[in-house]
Amino acid sequence: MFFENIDFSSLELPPAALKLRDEVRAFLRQEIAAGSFVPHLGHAEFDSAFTKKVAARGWIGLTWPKQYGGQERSYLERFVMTEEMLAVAAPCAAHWFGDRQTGPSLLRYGSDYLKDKYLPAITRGEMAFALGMSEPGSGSDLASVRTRAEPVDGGWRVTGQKVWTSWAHKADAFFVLCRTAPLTEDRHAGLSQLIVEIKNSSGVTVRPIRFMNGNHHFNEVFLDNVFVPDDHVVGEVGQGWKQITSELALERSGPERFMTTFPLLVELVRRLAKSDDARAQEMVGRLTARLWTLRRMSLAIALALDPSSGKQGSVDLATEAALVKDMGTFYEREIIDAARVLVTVEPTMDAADTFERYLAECIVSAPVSTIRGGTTQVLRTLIARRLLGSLK
Amino acid sequence: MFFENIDFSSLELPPAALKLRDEVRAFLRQEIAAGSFVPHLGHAEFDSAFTKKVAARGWIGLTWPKQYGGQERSYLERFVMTEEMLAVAAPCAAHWFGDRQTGPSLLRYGSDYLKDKYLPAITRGEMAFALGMSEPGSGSDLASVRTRAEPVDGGWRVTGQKVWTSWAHKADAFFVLCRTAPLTEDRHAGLSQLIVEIKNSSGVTVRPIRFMNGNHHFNEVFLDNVFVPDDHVVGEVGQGWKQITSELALERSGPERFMTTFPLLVELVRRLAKSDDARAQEMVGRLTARLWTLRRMSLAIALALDPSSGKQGSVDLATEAALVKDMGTFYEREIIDAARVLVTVEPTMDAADTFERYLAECIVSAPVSTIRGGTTQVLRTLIARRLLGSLK
Amino acid sequence: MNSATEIRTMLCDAATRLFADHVDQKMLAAAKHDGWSAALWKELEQAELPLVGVPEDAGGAGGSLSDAAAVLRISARHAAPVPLAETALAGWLLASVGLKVPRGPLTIGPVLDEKLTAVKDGTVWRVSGKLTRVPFARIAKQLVLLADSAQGLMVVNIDTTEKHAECRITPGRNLGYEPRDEVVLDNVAALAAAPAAAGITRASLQARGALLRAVQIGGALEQALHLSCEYAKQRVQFGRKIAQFQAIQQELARCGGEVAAAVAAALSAAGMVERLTNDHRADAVQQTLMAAAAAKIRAADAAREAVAIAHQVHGAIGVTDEYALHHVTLRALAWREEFGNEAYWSMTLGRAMLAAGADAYWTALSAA
Amino acid sequence: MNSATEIRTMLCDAATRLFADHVDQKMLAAAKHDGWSAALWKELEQAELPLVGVPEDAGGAGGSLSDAAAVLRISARHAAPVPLAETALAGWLLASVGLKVPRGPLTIGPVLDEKLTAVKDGTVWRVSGKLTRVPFARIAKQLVLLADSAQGLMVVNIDTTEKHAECRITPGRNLGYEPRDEVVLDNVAALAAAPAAAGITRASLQARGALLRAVQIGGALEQALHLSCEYAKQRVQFGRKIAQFQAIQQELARCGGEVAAAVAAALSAAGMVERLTNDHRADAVQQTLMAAAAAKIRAADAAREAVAIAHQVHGAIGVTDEYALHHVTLRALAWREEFGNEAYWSMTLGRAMLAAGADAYWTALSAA
Repeated sequence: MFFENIDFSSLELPPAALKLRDEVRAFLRQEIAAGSFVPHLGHAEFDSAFTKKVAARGWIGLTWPKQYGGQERSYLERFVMTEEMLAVAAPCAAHWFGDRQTGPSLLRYGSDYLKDKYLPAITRGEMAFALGMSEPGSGSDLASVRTRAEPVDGGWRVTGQKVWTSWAHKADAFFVLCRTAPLTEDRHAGLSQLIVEIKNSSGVTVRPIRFMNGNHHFNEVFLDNVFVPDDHVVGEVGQGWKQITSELALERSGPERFMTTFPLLVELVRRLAKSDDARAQEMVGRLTARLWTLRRMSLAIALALDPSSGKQGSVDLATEAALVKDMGTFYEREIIDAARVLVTVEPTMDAADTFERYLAECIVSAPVSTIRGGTTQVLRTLIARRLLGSLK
Repeated sequence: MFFENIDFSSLELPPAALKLRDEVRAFLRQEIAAGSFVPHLGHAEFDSAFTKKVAARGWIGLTWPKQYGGQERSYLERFVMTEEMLAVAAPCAAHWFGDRQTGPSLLRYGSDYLKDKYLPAITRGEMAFALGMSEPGSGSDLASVRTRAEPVDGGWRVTGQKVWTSWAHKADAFFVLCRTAPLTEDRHAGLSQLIVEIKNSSGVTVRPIRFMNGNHHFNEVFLDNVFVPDDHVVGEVGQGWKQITSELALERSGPERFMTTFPLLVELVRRLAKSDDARAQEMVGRLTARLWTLRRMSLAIALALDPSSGKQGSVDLATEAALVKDMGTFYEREIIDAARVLVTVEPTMDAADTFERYLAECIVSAPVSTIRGGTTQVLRTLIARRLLGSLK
Repeated sequence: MNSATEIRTMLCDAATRLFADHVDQKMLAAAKHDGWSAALWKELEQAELPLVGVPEDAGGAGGSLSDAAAVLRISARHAAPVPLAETALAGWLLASVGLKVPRGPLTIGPVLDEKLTAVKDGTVWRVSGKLTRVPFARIAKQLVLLADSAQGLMVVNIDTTEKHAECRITPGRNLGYEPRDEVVLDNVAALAAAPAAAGITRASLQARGALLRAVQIGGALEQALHLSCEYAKQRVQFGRKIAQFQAIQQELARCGGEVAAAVAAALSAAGMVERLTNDHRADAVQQTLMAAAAAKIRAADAAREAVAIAHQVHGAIGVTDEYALHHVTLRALAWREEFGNEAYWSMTLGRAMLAAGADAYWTALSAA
Repeated sequence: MNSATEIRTMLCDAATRLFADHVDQKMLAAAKHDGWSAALWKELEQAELPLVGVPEDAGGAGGSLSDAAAVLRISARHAAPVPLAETALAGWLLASVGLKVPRGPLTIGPVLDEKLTAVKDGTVWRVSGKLTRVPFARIAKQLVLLADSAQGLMVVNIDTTEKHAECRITPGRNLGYEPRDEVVLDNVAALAAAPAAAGITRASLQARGALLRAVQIGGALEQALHLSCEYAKQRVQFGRKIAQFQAIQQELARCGGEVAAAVAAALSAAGMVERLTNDHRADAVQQTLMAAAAAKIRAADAAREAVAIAHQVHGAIGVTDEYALHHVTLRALAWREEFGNEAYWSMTLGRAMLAAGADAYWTALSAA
């Protein structure tokens, strides 16, 4: 019914991935010991210096072709890299979108020009990308975007407004989903993806949307008649919908879907270590079992997506990815609930104690997790479609 | 938003109810000590001897007018009676439907003839009623019933099939919801309620529908050209829909909606009493708090429904009743989950230990609770309508 | 309708009008930095709302604990940035020992498992100790405290308007931006002191605090539900109002149930605690514990579910600092933890019920 | 595709055909009284399915634990009334000490925290003790047991076909109508006995039993989900197929997630346990514990949710003894409790993870 043709019993990380894990772990241990970053939960931090160090080790674009600065390593290695970074809440925002979304999109749909221009810059940690998908009122319904690109000589003039654009105030460029043709019956037609260089284009204004705790990571981005040359269209004009939906599906199942509150679990274990509270034992056991399971499912998808698995393209795991994301979101909350209930504290954002601070950060940012990457409702509708087939 | 005009702060049981509680408790203690019944959870047992004893004390039709054998006591006294019976899983099926549904319906809609004929018989514990609502394929959609009543000289000829009729094989009569006029655009028009005397009518066949554990309480009832005299129509011909929906609403919020697994909780407390398991303390505290709250809500509805409250008719608590039912159903399951997790046993239906037997009975009958009295989906749609108003 | 009900209704109408007229987004934004709104407090005092529930002979406005709860529920709907609950608790403590309840914002302590000592020094009592997470300490005119002394537990009050060096307040806050301060007292002279009355203990302060936080959670969640329904009715996605999606309806219905339960538990508990307030028999103590615990447990559980649903329905807009939702949701989440969270109260209540035993279980539950 | 995968695929196809051809409602109804289906067992033996996973040199059909799990999953989808899991466990115990695995249904013990003793009496070993809840004891041809002796833990097998007076079996059953019998042994002569091999302990029997029950739960839930989807697609209410209601879709999606997780956990764990089966280092032991515990915990949690949803979607029809659903749901619910329920395994796993400490937590979780 789900995971057809996936052999869970033989799911193992190859030696190369285990070796990489040791390297990444050693690197992170060293960075933490040196105090190069203070982990914060809830929203990945933007830290160009950290990104440069990661890039220097060849760890951005890990699966990409060598000609673009990649390492041609497996998806399982990328999986390991991702989970190691998440396990310590490393500040990856400056390369996250480039590594996870921009890069793969360009490799799949981008022209040689775009690949040459951007991929090496991303792998060197020199260019940070952001995503311009949501608009005021669009929410889960991305097909309703109203940002317009009008054809002009040599390119397009783009006008509109994007919202919830994480780190647009620090990013160098962003992918803009927009209408390149008027709205017709087929709402999904006439959408395209363009690359707008935020810092180098005139007509781009970035304004903060403050999070409810005052933090600034979201932005509104206003595009006022911004010129985008033809060669900055990603893939074919009018094929934007197809491009983003395939990206969305693939990006739903990674460890980032169930590990953003993981460091809180580790601190919880630290707090509870000496407790003989039966509740603590049961809860830690349960949380471990659920995480273990989510991780196996996520790993299975990563493995099947890997070109070397021989399964890429032969299995469609978009629904399974949605399952992992849906369950992962709830799992992240279970950690928060367990922590609250097992350790009686009044958590605060400025607590000196790491556990208490993590707990506060997780509580305050929890509402975001059901928004990011598709709401519960949308994910479940997708899953139900697989189960029930067409109902007409 | 909910419970407008209800003053929870002054919710108290009057002295008469407290006195009645003592009497009922003493009676039940005595019956249990004498071994007159063995409590079973999951489906109330049919025990005519027990019903006669209850009737002898004047405890059936407690709120009804004295002229029909009632006691003209308050709804809060009825509330207390109900919860005391549920607290020990007393075998009330032989008077339950007569007391809770047939009687109130007749008092509201029945002719003097029907009231005289049936109400005193019910209060004496001499006649047991069943409910003929569901039909094959009707489920939550009661308006879809297809049992037909054709007008004939002096009455109606009824043909059709009812299902899930609890205890029809022991009951004397049942309310039959049927079509007295052909189906039109308005699906709710043309429905009527008739009383069919199961044992005295020709053309009635009762066949068991065995529950998955082999027990027999559900039945199919086939009606083949059964003659029902005109004076056995309840209320007006064609008004059946209005009658049953008002009944449904009122019958949703009683203690039977959240107390059917309560005796398991008591046995759980007995098992855990000497445990210093922190899980046990937390779970019992939580279950107590939730039950305490449900009971206050249920009590508030009972009080508002009481004629003496001066609120009857002035407040519509149908949505609140649905809320209590919806939350009550989940609460009943929480007890089962807690019992399973806190006491490691393999429960069996024939266990000598009461806790283990109750647990098995509750697990096996749990699926029925979301079916009885409106499914979760239907209840929530009703609640949402109150919250969101008309969306047109 | 009886006259107490009529008075309650008038009180609620007045409170609703006052909060609606004076609390707005600008005030709430400013209170994030200032810790409260002095202007709003002035309005409340003019309407005598902070003294509702405090006996008239103690300088209060009279009325019951349930009247105070009714006002508090409304204030929480508006996320009113004022120490109403704290002033009510302080007034209760002061009145219980026959001390006058002054005007102005008050607060209480300790709220955690901390101890103060009071020592008699001639005619004055001097108080020492360290308290953390004291609500609105830096704003309160008086701290009303429970302190241990050679004569047993004392109710003492301390003036914080004249800044003695011996009373150091370090500001902190909860997740809802309300002041939760550290207070270090080093032999501070009390304005007054009196041996705690029967039934006044650290535990009863905590229980009453938990009860009032439950009331506040109820009010905050009502507002979260209201905002969610309004949003769902106007927000369009995939060509339809999101209120028309059955999935959204089912979630809102679940949210409605949680909110109704929180409110029912908190208000019921307020009534019961009040009725039993001077009854110190074991049964009454158990009923009081059950009521306060049930209210806090149920409200805290409801906060988890209802806040999650409210934010889910709202999507991204709900988490921005410009939109109203977070004022009530963050407060509700913070209030869960204060005066004991649901785990604390569940364990306390569970221990008591287990100790009483299976045969007493139903008797206790059905006693009122 | 590698050849192991191809063999697994063929095996699954054969098993699916066999169960589909032979298991029907009539067989399941009869098995409620008979405890099993001897006819089905005969078919399975002909296809050599009960010996999958048992090494060929022990008389088995070869193949891995994962192959056995694959067959078991399919048998559970059909609620096949045969002791396949028990025979696999017995075969594993016998093979581990080099004893031949006979044809015929087998079972194992103890499954609870009970102890047997084995005493050498000349050349024979005699076994005594009382066991409860032994699966299919009254049907099994041999009981394969772990018993304590002066030489340590022994694997012993007992012939139950010739009814010795010293071996009394009292029938019982679980919620799914499967035999769970009491066995009282009073100096019963064992057919054979051998000191338990390294890694064979009561704990490892329980872990492997839990793992196989998790696999069975996974299969049973797959069928419950399948029946629910089929039912939702044909059942009409309020003028529409209930599958068209978004509320039903959302519940079925949630059910799907639970089922997928149960299956993923169980099959992953089977592979991992097999890979580590002869590795007795502390790390490997921890990984094995984690795998078996995770499988049982996740499957049991899934059973609770998925069974509730399946029955809710079905409504009244689902709880009748004529409809197929209850054969899988009652079994899934009963299997949750066997070889340790989710609370037992959570506490066991939790204790181990807490003892290892925070700094080892991620290392352990990410080891494989």
